[in-house]
Amino acid sequence: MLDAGRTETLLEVNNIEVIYNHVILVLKGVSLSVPQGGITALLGGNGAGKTTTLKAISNLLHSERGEVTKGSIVYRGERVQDLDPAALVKKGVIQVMEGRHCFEHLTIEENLMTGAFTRRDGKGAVAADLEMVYEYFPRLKERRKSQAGYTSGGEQQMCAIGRALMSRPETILLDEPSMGLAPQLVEQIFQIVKAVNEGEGVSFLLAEQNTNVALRYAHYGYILENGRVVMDGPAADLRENPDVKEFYLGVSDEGRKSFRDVRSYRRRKRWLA
Amino acid sequence: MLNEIFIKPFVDMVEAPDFLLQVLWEGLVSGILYALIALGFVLIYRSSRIFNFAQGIMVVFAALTLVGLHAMGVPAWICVVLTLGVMFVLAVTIERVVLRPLVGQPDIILFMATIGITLFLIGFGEIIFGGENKVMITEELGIPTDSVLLEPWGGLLILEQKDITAVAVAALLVVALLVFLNKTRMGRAIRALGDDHQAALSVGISLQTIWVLVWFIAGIIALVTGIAWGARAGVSFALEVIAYKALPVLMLGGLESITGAIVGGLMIGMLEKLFEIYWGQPLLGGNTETWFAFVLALIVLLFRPQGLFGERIIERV
Amino acid sequence: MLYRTAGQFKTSYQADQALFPVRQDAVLLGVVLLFAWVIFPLTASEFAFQTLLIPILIYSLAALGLNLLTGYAGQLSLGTAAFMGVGAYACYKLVTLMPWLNPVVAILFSGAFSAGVGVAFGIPSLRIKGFYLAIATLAAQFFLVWLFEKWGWLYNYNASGAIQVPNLEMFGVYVAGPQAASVVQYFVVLAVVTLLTLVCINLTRGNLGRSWKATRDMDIAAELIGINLMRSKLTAFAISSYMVGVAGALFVFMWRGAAEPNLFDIPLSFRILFIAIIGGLGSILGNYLGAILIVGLPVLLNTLPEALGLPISSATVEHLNIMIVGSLIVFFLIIEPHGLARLWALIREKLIIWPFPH
Amino acid sequence: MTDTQGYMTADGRQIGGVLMELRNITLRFGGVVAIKDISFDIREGEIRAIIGPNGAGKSSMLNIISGFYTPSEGELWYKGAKRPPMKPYEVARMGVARTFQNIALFEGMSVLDNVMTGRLTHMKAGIASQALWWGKARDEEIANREVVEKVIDFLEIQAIRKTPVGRLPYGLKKRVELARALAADPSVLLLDEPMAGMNVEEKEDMSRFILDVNDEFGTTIVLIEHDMGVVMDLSDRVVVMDYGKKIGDGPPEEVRSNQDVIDAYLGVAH
Amino acid sequence: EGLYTPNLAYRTGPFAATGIPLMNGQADYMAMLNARDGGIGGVPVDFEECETGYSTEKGVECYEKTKGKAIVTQPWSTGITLQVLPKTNVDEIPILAPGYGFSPMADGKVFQWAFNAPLSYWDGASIILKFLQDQGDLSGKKVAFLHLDHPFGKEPLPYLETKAEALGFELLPIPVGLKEMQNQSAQWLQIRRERPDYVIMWGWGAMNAGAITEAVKTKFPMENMLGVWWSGHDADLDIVGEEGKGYKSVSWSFPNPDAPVMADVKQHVIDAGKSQASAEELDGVFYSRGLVISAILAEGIHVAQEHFDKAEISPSDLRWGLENLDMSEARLEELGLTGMVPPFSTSCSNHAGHSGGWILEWDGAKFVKASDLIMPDSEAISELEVSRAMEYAEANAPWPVNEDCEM
Ligand SMILES: Nc1ncnc2c1ncn2[C@@H]1O[C@H](COP(=O)(O)OP(=O)(O)OP(=O)(O)O)[C@@H](O)[C@H]1O
Ligand SMILES: Nc1ncnc2c1ncn2[C@@H]1O[C@H](COP(=O)(O)OP(=O)(O)OP(=O)(O)O)[C@@H](O)[C@H]1O
Ligand SMILES: [Mg+2]
Ligand SMILES: [Mg+2]
Repeated sequence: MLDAGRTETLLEVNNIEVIYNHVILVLKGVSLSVPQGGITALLGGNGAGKTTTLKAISNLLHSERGEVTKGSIVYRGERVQDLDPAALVKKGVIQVMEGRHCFEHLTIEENLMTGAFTRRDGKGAVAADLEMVYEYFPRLKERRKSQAGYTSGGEQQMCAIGRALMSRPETILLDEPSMGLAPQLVEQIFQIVKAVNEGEGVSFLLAEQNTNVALRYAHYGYILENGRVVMDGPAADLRENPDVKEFYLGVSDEGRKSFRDVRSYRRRKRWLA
Repeated sequence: MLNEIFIKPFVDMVEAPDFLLQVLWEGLVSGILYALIALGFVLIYRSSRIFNFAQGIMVVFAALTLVGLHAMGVPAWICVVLTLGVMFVLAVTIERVVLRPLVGQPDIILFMATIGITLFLIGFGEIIFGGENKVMITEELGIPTDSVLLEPWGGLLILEQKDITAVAVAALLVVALLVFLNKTRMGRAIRALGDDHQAALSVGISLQTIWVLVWFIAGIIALVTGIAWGARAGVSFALEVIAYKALPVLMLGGLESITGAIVGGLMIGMLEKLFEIYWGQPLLGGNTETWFAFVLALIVLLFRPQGLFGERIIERV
Repeated sequence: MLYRTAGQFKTSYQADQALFPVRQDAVLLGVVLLFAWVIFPLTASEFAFQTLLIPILIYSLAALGLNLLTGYAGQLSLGTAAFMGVGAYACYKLVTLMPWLNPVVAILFSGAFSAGVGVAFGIPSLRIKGFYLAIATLAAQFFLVWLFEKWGWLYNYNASGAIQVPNLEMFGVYVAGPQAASVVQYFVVLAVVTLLTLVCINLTRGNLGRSWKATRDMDIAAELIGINLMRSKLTAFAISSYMVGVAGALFVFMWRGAAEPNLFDIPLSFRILFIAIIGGLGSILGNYLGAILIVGLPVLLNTLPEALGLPISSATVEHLNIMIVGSLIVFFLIIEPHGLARLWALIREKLIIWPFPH
Repeated sequence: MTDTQGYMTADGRQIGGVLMELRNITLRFGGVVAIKDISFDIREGEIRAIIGPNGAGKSSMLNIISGFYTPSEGELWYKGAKRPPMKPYEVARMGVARTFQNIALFEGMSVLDNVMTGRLTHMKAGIASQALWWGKARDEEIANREVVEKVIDFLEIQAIRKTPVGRLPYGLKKRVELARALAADPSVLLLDEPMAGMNVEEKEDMSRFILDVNDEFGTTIVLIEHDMGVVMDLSDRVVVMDYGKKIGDGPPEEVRSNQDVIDAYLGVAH
Repeated sequence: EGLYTPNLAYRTGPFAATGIPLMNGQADYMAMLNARDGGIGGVPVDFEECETGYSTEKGVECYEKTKGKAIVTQPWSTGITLQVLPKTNVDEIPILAPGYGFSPMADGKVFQWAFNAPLSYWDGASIILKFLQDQGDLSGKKVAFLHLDHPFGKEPLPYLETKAEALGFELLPIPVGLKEMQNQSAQWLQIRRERPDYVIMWGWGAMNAGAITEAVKTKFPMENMLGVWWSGHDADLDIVGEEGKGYKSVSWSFPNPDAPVMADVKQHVIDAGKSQASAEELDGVFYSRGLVISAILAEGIHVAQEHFDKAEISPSDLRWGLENLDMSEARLEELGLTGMVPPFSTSCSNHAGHSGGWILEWDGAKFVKASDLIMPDSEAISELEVSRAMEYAEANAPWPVNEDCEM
């Protein structure tokens, strides 16, 4: 197991502030760092700002009328927040967006091939990687000729991850990979994340709602609330933290509560109103 | 009345087959020219979902630049190269000044922006080139200008060599574009961009490069179109209105489809000419070409809402 | 802290649904109305009436009509001018066939014809969407203009093929035709436009408006939650075309005095689309702001070189004008794609939180 | 299966007779068979879950119920009568409301307006009345607004009433969508993955709303969900689909121990 | 101050090609007067242009903008003329529309404020028909009338229709839409099918070039094609050059490089660098027509100044002046316009003058005169004029007419 202290830091986000549309302040000073070769989880409730953080890193905020107004984002010691997204991909940082975003009218295989757009290492290498992706996701191989728009949610998620892998990234920013996937598939996708992480040495920054799975696979975690990091620590520690247990894992001292019982009680957060 | 509508036109067609052929040929030639403009539209639409209204004025602009340079004494072929240079600069400028700040906006906003570009280019062009009619430098470019006279069934069929050239060039262009879009890395990126440009950005496709490229190709197409049209009717700003003709062609063929642009162009070119000659002029007072294409496209769309060759609209919840 | 909304609480839903829940807005509107109804009529010159006030109002109404369809119901239309034409020709036929008809009634009634035609060309919208739908309205655009040209009955077989507004009286005052005074025409236009604007505001904030907006934002979902898309789209076409048709009748009868078919050709459609988009799709106020900009700008640009004493030939001025209008369209789209109305809303939002950032 | 007798749930709620019955439904898209000969029923007042791996055809099944897809074969019985082919809006008017897997809110409208659209089926004022904002239209507007405000209170989204939904985070959007569906006062509520992308706390909130609706208004609920915890705890009966086929149907405990279901879906026993 | 005679010019838009030389000619003549004589009667002429782009809408705007100070309005398009016509009646400003506008405007009793000297479109149509009759009997012949589908293009139709009946030829109107100006293949296919003996063209702007190239392409005999004076633009024919040989156009103006006025213009305007005109334009038909148009206006001003014995005249003074033009050979000689325009005179009832015109022919490089002066068939025309003018006045009642005019 890796931990943040001993390895080189790949990506560092220092105290960034993000404003949408000139008026909506969403991130109020978020700092985090992603170590090389690790899986770092970014946890938090709805609207906490996970997606915004990832987009700020990959410079995709611009087309949503958002901007980073304070702080800095540093990748391998270099300030990257003014680069365009393509340049960042060339540097090895690629994002898998929330909600999959496959190219509907392209076939699965064409979708995967677009992932290799920035690569210059020849057809052979790309073809080899395509095979590798198919190995990780045999289901995609079956559906390679189908238009992505007509495949199911799970297949689209695989396609999106596969597409990112095709760029031979160093770091993948993965936004809610488990959303809408069947339990078996969630497990499977995280297994693949782990395999890619260990096999190809790719680092992950992973935004997740599904804290349970995320903390099982991640090495380190940050918890974001209302645009601020409220807690961070090694995943194992977080898993044991009573607050995290209560609010994010849904287990309290008495064990897991049935969802049927929610009518009679209500959790109240202790930190931040 | 029924006779006039359903029988007489066909009798006329059969009685003067050479004339019918001439009508079809004229239709074919204008169809090709519509299709050329439509091609420019398709390319840009595919890569950005921008409905580029400025394609028409780009045609005028390219043709005027070519003729204007030649009037300054530059040899014809160098003019072509220089004009391409100008179109490239235009593409870069449009990308920088207009498209980049508008990334991610709704389609209709981008559409409006292209109308803004159109207005700008009209004003700019008139200041630079003046409003006079100009003659296309057809001969100087080595395009044959004679006409071929054929005599089918003892009648007369006039084919102009420059029209034949236009048809050939258009065919070539289409093949090249089809290969480019479907078989190359750039082509795939162009199509991806059209589907979801956030996602395209996220995988490292550079909007800027692709947009410049695409607008430049559209500029090349505009130049070819400008030469072909200009050779027929002279070069002036009045040419701009043919852009409207490209709209039904596009929609009939399907906004994303190169094949659609060609098939749509030919269909519209020939059918509107047939309709005008055999029905419009005798029965409706003529000038039906102003609307026929639109109505035809509308009828086709009622049966195929994405046009003949357009991509199926994916609707899921 | 001009724009303080704090302290203005609503105690009933009715109050919450009032037209202007924020007091400052109501005051502002009052000032605008005062200018429109009292100050302008007293002070404006003939030139101001003819090149600014009257056209701005008429264009606003046309844009408002288009906005109902495109901005609220999400159906792109490039055929506005043709529907204006239907209104104008209908009004012409009405007043020439029935000279006793009150001109304002004739104008309001002529919108009904345009509504009918609008519905007919709106039917394809049930199947065709997005840019493809533009083809239906373009077909209307080109077909109708052709029809205005070819169908002699429409223009009473005038040799020129143009329609000429006769002198029309109402309560002993000429309201249309060459004898009518500009100020009278201004009041007629203002009254009609005010009335119809009020109707549009009501429609868009009510049930129908919500079903339009739902159709616009996501038509499949709209249908799945119980909106009859056919009804929603066709009413949008009908009401939008009605407004546009009335605007067309006003355009010819209260302003231009005559019209040839060409007038209703596509450049006019685009012009109105500009107004609606620059003003802000899905906004009522925007149409006015857009019209002021698009109508006022060329007038300003035309008088500017003269005022500055620049010796530029009128043709160059015209070319520069087109260039500037084109650039400004792009410029405004870039600074605020949702139009002037949104820009105003943003300013308001900033004023509300001013002087505290965020 | 067509009995009118209900049954009693473990926690003591009385479930009524069959409200809706799907008989031998098959759905094809070109060559793809999305649903293959599936039959099941939905009883009045029950919470019926549909689970299955991705691409199994769950959403398609909801789409059939709400009239968006017409089944290639098979029949749908509703309140004891065979339902003829219908437009989705007609189905909605019969009291079927739903939420969507990929949020389908009207992004350009405020939360309040979005929820108000849910009441559209209950508003009858004519165009003239609306245009003048007088008489029926105004009364209706106020009456329905009251209903909507209740729903808003119920779902605890008062604070965002006037916010445009485009700006809301995912979880809140889901809640607004539920509000819109509830505003219609439906007799059947179809929920397509209402808790996707939520953390435990938010899922609990959502669960509470679902249970409350079911309990207080007796609304029948059809629920698609991937979180087994939620499905097992909330639902009365579960249909399991895999590749368009039904592989299980019954109370949660029974389904959970079904080997087919474990193989196809759960992976490990939960 | 000076005499404010604004011109609603169109140097832009689809018709700019034909507009530019005309506007240049007009402006240069006035500039010449200002430079040579210090204006007219000692008062400088303020010949401001207001750009319309041939758009009726812009034209009306220009009219409104200029009418406050203007003593005349020159609308420069039939569409604009039709729209400002009723307004001028109320504003009491004369419209000067030389050789265009609404043909019945020639009836000065009804259209007190409108002038279309030296002749109307109906005169033009009549001259063409007379020329054709000289070539042989028209009865049983087929005459295609290729025209712009626009008020301008339709203007001669009533006259042609009456004459077709009277002379026994078949009239075949072929409209060209504004959008088809550049692509007239359908129209020319129709001409090929119908095989008319003659084609009369009422074209404008880009339509001319389009028609002439199509005619050459379809091998229509050029000598059987005749155009109105606006279809006789040198630049349009340059496109086909030699192949256009034989094409004819009626004209009421003719370039005469040797006329004294040309020398004056050269000296005072061109050489002084005050002109926008290019060198090759100066010898063209349109430039010289522009000069003639301004000369007519200047003469009207001059006559009014003499009559009212004041230099700063009002719009209604100018109206009197324009009603009492006497452009006799002698007067034209005096003005230095020898051979550039036929002699004509106006009166309160005759606002056109019905001057007559020449048929010009393209010789492959320029237009040359192909006929002597041909006079229009005034009888038939005035009959039609009176009836159409009455119709117009009725439709626009109350329409003030000139009760004082006895002629
Ligand atoms: N384009 C935008 N314009 C305005 N506000 C936005 C925009 N995108 C996001 N926001 C706001 O920013 C906040 C953070 O959103 P973000 O999408 O980053 O949250 P998240 O943590 O990813 O939530 P979720 O788990 O629901 O995806 C939310 O309150 C949201 O309303
Ligand atoms: N409109 C359509 N056209 C073609 N195929 C479709 C269409 N809708 C669904 N499908 C196909 O039907 C199958 C079932 O899709 P459906 O969306 O119902 O799955 P699901 O069970 O809801 O999966 P998920 O859990 O991923 O949402 C998929 O293979 C999908 O590709
Ligand atoms: Mg997110
Ligand atoms: Mg689903």
